[in-house]
Amino acid sequence: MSPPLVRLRGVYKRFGPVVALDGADFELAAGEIHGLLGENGAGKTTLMNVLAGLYRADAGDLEVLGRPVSIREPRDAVQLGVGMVHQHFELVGHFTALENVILGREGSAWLRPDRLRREVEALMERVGLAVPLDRRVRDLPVGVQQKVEILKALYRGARVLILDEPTTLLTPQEVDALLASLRTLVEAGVSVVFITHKLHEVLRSCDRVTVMRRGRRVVTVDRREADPVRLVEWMVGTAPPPPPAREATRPGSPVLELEAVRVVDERGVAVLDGCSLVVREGELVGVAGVSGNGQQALAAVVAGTARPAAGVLRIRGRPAERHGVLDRMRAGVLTIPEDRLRDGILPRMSVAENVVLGRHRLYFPGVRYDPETSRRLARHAIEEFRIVCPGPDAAAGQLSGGNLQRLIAARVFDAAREREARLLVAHNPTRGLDVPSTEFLHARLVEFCAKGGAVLLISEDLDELLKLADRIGVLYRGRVVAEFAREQFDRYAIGRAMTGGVPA
Amino acid sequence: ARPRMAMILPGVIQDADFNAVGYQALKEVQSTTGVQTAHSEQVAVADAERVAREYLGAGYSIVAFHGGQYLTIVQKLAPLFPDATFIMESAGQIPNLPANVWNIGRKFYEGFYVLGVLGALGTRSNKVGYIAGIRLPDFVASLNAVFQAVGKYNPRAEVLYTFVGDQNDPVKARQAAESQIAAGVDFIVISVNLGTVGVIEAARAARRPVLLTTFYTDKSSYAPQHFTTSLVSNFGKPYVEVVRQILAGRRSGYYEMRPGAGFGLTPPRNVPPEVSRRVQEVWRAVVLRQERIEEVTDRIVERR
Amino acid sequence: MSWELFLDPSLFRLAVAMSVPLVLASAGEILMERSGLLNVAIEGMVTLGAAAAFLASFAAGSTGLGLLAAALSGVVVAVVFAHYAVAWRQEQVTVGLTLYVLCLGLSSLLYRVVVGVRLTPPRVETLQPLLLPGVGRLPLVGEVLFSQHALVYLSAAVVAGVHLVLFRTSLGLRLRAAGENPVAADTVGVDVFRLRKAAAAAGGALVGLAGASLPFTLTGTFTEGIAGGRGWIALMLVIFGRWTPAGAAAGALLFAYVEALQFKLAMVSRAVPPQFLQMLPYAFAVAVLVRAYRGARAPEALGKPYHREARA
Amino acid sequence: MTTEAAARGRWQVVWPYAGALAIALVLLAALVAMLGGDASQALAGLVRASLGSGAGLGQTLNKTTPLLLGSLAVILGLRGGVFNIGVDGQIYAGAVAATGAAFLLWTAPKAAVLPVVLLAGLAGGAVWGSLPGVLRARLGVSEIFVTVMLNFVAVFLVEYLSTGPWNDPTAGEAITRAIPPEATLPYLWPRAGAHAGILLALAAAVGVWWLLFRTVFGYELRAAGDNPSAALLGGVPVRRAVGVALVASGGLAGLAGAVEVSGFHYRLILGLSPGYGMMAILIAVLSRRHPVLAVPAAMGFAALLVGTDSLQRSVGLPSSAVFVVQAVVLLVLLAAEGVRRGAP
Ligand SMILES: Nc1ncnc2c1ncn2[C@@H]1O[C@H](COP(=O)(O)OP(=O)(O)OP(=O)(O)O)[C@@H](O)[C@H]1O
Ligand SMILES: Nc1ncnc2c1ncn2[C@@H]1O[C@H](COP(=O)(O)OP(=O)(O)OP(=O)(O)O)[C@@H](O)[C@H]1O
Ligand SMILES: [Mg+2]
Ligand SMILES: [Mg+2]
Repeated sequence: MSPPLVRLRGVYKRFGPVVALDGADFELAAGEIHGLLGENGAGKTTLMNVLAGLYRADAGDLEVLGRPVSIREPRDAVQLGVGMVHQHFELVGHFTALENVILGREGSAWLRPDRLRREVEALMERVGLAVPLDRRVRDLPVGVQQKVEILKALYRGARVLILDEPTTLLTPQEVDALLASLRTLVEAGVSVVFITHKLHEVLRSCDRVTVMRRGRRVVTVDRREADPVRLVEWMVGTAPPPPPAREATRPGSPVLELEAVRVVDERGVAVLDGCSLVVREGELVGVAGVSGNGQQALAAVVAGTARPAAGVLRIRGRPAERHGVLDRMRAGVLTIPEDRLRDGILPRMSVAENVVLGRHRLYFPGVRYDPETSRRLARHAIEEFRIVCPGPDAAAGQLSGGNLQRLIAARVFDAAREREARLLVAHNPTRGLDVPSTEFLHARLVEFCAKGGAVLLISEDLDELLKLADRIGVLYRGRVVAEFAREQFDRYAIGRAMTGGVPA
Repeated sequence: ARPRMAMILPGVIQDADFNAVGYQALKEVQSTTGVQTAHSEQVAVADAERVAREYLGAGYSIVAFHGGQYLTIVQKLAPLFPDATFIMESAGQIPNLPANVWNIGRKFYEGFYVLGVLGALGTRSNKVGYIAGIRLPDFVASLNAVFQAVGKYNPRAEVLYTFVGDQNDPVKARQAAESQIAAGVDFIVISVNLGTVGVIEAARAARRPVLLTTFYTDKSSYAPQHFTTSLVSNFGKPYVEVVRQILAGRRSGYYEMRPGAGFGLTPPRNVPPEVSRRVQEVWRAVVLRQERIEEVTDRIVERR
Repeated sequence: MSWELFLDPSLFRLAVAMSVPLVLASAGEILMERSGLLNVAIEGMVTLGAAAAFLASFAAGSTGLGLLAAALSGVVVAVVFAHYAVAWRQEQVTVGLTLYVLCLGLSSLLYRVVVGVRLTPPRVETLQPLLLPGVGRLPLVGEVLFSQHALVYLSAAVVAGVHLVLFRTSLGLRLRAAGENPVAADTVGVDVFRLRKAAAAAGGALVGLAGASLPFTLTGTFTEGIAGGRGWIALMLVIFGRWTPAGAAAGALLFAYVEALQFKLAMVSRAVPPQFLQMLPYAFAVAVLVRAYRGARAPEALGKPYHREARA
Repeated sequence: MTTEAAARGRWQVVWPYAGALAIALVLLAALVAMLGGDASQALAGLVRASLGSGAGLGQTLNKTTPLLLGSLAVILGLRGGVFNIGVDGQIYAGAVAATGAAFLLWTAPKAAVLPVVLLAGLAGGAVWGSLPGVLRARLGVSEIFVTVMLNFVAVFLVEYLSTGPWNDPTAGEAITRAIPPEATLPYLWPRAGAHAGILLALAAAVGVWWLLFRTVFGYELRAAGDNPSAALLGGVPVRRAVGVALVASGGLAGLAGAVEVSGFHYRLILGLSPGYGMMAILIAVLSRRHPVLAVPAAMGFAALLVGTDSLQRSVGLPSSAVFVVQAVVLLVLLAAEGVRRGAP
């Protein structure tokens, strides 16, 4: 048997105390699409980053076509023909698509845009991917940005293309198109590593599958030997717990009402435009949509960090357009931000100081701030929410992603108990979380609704919405273009709405 | 024991300027009176009190401050150290000084009057420039004296002046000089210290000949074609006199430094001989107080 | 006061000459900032460049060596800065301020060590105006633009050169990518670390030359505080020019014009105390900056250390 | 964490400081030797001048006062996420306001004069900090640049006042008339010339510590400085907090100016702040932005300043050498920290 195209053996990598890879093995055969599965934190991305030269392994061997190689830098990987499309894309937003594709492989000291354009156009034709080369990347839809990323890798002559969760940001139609084009690439001689959480995608498109768990390979199997039940078992060890039963709710009075709300960002673009939405007591309303269709603005306008330029926004029946974050908090609005590192955490301050953020005025109504009170609350939160950390005085920035999210959850749900919070805005609350953490958070959301709270769940994970929501609104170009009640839930109908095809 | 004397100077002693002449004075005191001397240069006002205390603690009985900015320190320390004698400089006689303080008053304006006369007679464009740094009373008085001189000796001539805001910034001084030269000035009375080099460069780069005067030391070697004269300051004269008096037991007093008593004029160059002769006549008249010069320190009085 | 005062050709001539240190320093800073390095030490580097230029030419008697020494001093400081910022990922403003203080101290210390204690401050020959053949004698334009000293022409060439490198070469593309999104650059094999250090070195050389222009074109000597805030102004001009050398150069001319105007005004407006006129350029700079900030977009990774294994 | 690990952690913090100090001393000795002096004698003189004699210690305390207040001002800004490089200008603004108040208050009851003068200094500095504060809070304009520009403006303002309306004509320098005796700070240690300003500065250090770590405002300020967008979502009025940080920072620096006037110079004077603002930044970084640690750091810098000033006389070390030594100390510390962080 000929040696595999790429072989990774006994790769070991730790980040401070976290062992991300614990002797992981992986083989990629030439001309295959190889699915890489594993729950959050299993080490999929880390392993591929090692192959792509972005991370340096602490131990382990790399072989390409049977020959040992050393990849110390991304440059080495590029030279060996390894290209990686990262989960959150690594594009220069202010460069054009062309500039992004040719970056690092311009061919001459003086830029020769015309010649480079011809080369890239030829490549696009060959692999059947077309993007507008002169547009700024940040103005392109994510699906197109992804194509730019793939072109980038291919332009560098990648024989190995690693795609890290390429489908999370795409509509079902775009996913179909991507999977189809992967086949074309394989025929053109490229081998593909395909990281995903979605079993049906793996079963549909991959030749072989590797499942990882806790930094090691569990198994590599042929597609024919895999079925959903066994895959999940390999991934989590046991069968997944059943989803929480959502009782049919009797919605109460409206908590959040948006009528034709318009929000304009700093560039003058209307990111929300005529958005209308109602969330009632005891109701969990999901917002689906391809990211970049106004989700951030929606979260911001409800949380109070953005002001509507037009329209009506009522909270518990009272107009709240002019209100800031603090007023919203007083009215019982809670937020789980999309980007926890950017919007949720004070990294250099302690866990205790992070736990009280947002509630500090409640606990400390006067002038004095009492660190002992914060520590007490933090110890309580650490215990109840099983936050893994050295203690209340540890800097929050040292915590792992899941623990950060638990910290934020502790902050939010604890406050809910104490103040009878009315509305929770959660934006991608489980992104990057492992299964237990996700289940934990889902249970909390359900519990919150059961107590009469209203939840606005903005999520890019359609499965999550289908599982939890009473209603799903689809956000497209800054407005809710369609709403589905639970009994109308249909993956493809919702997906069509997400791409602008409003159902009849 | 022989008394020992220390001097505190605001800048470096090799500045060929205000601090250099202070240091020379100290050397002269040592060589003529035999008093042992020491000095501290580049002492910021914020450090001067400590430096003075160190000298006093080390047994120095005469402490001199080269400059008026140390006034507070003298007023503070003199009563605390009644056995020591302090010397300080100022623009004029300071009232109510403690009984162990000698005061040297510097009357620059009388000298600048003569520089103004040279400007009035030496300019061909009938535009005399005056470049100063900080708008100190000394320099205001000197500018007023230049106005008086030009008004009297060449009523058709005009005086253009600039305060650049810093005595030691040659870049700013050069910019000011360029502006003046562009406005037609061909004779500049310099009243900045290190800024002088900037004025020299402007004069060199000028398309028409530009004449310069300076003060404190003779700087004609810097730019032999441009310098005419310098109002040289010999602080040795007042300092030696004051130290002699202290040695004789007079612990306080006032010495006025003026043309003939500390200030001298180098023979004007680069001007017609009759101009040079005339200016030296005026100088002698000023020394003998035969020329009426008004001292105005608080405002600029322009007259034609 | 008449309009002629504001349009006096001598004013423009002086403004062009005085803009040289600003143009060179801001062009250098642009190179660094485009690569993602925010170097606030440039006021100190300009001072050190002035000292190095003066001392080298004083000791060796050659203006060329002086320019070389100034550029070299800028390179050394900038590379030290880059090492702290890139390899050790220290907060760039902190490192910049520390180096700023170091440069100020080092400048006077070197002066003292080399020149020693002497009675007259030594001077070096300044560059004399160089009439460009043909255009030099043109009325007005000739006087304002084409009969200046060599560094004026050099700084014009630097502006054009930096512009070309940044926007017309693959090196420039990579450099800008490093400043916008270092991960993106790194993953395609661009050596972000080396590129940032190289940008720092090249920019540092220009900042050093900016310092050299002070003794070589204006004063013929080195004095403490010779930079007089020009480094800080250059930092502002980078924003004003939206991180383009030509834009910053336009701002430099404007600032130098206001600076020169201040001295003109000082000769005619007797009523205003001179100190208030002296505040003018700085107040003007703040006012201009406030305007320039609207819609200005800094390189996205400016001032942020790049760490490959840091979680995004 | 085990106690053993805690102890190791503490040593890891301490050794770079010890190393930096050692390097500073070696550097100083080398400079002295280069200038032809006797290094050991010079270093002994340094210690004697700064700490080993009454007058030296007194003056070290006097120097500590503006450095400590200035570094507290920087720390307050840094904790709120802003770089206040305008401490020098704010010191001058505070000195102007204090001097003005002292001149205007000649009819006031004597006991009220000093407090009002000090408060005026605080207010003057705060006003000077408010322009960058407002520009930063409202328009997002970089405070680094605005504060530096205002340093220049402040110096010209002082020059105007000290040579113009408030000038003392007899001195012939850029100094104002003396303030009345009741506006002056009492001596703490008359023989050594140490004034009571150091007590104010120490109180300010404790006050800043209390403000930062024991008040809700301080909590919000630190949150805003640590991560503005998270703080904003947590209900912290970030822009206001950051603006207020600059104003308060200016106020502390202004107090330093007032103390220099009423405790040391008894007048407004050009050159009142020989670069205290820059040293304050270095001290703030050295003390890891902690107001209590700023006390020993400021004191150490003051001793170094006073001590090296004596070297100027004994071996001709120029005053600028102090800057070099201080900056090198900091660079060594930053390098030690950087090396520990390891490779990219
Ligand atoms: N740069 C980093 N710094 C610190 N820890 C990291 C870093 N990258 C990954 N980790 C940790 O390493 C472990 C493996 O993470 P990795 O991202 O490889 O998981 P994954 O399988 O890709 O998960 P997901 O499905 O969420 O993308 C996790 O515990 C993660 O927190
Ligand atoms: N010297 C001290 N005296 C009293 N309390 C202190 C002292 N030092 C630290 N603390 C306490 O420790 C807590 C954290 O302070 P610390 O100085 O460690 O700040 P930090 O947030 O860790 O700063 P950094 O950003 O440098 O990590 C504060 O709540 C404070 O009350
Ligand atoms: Mg991953
Ligand atoms: Mg902490």
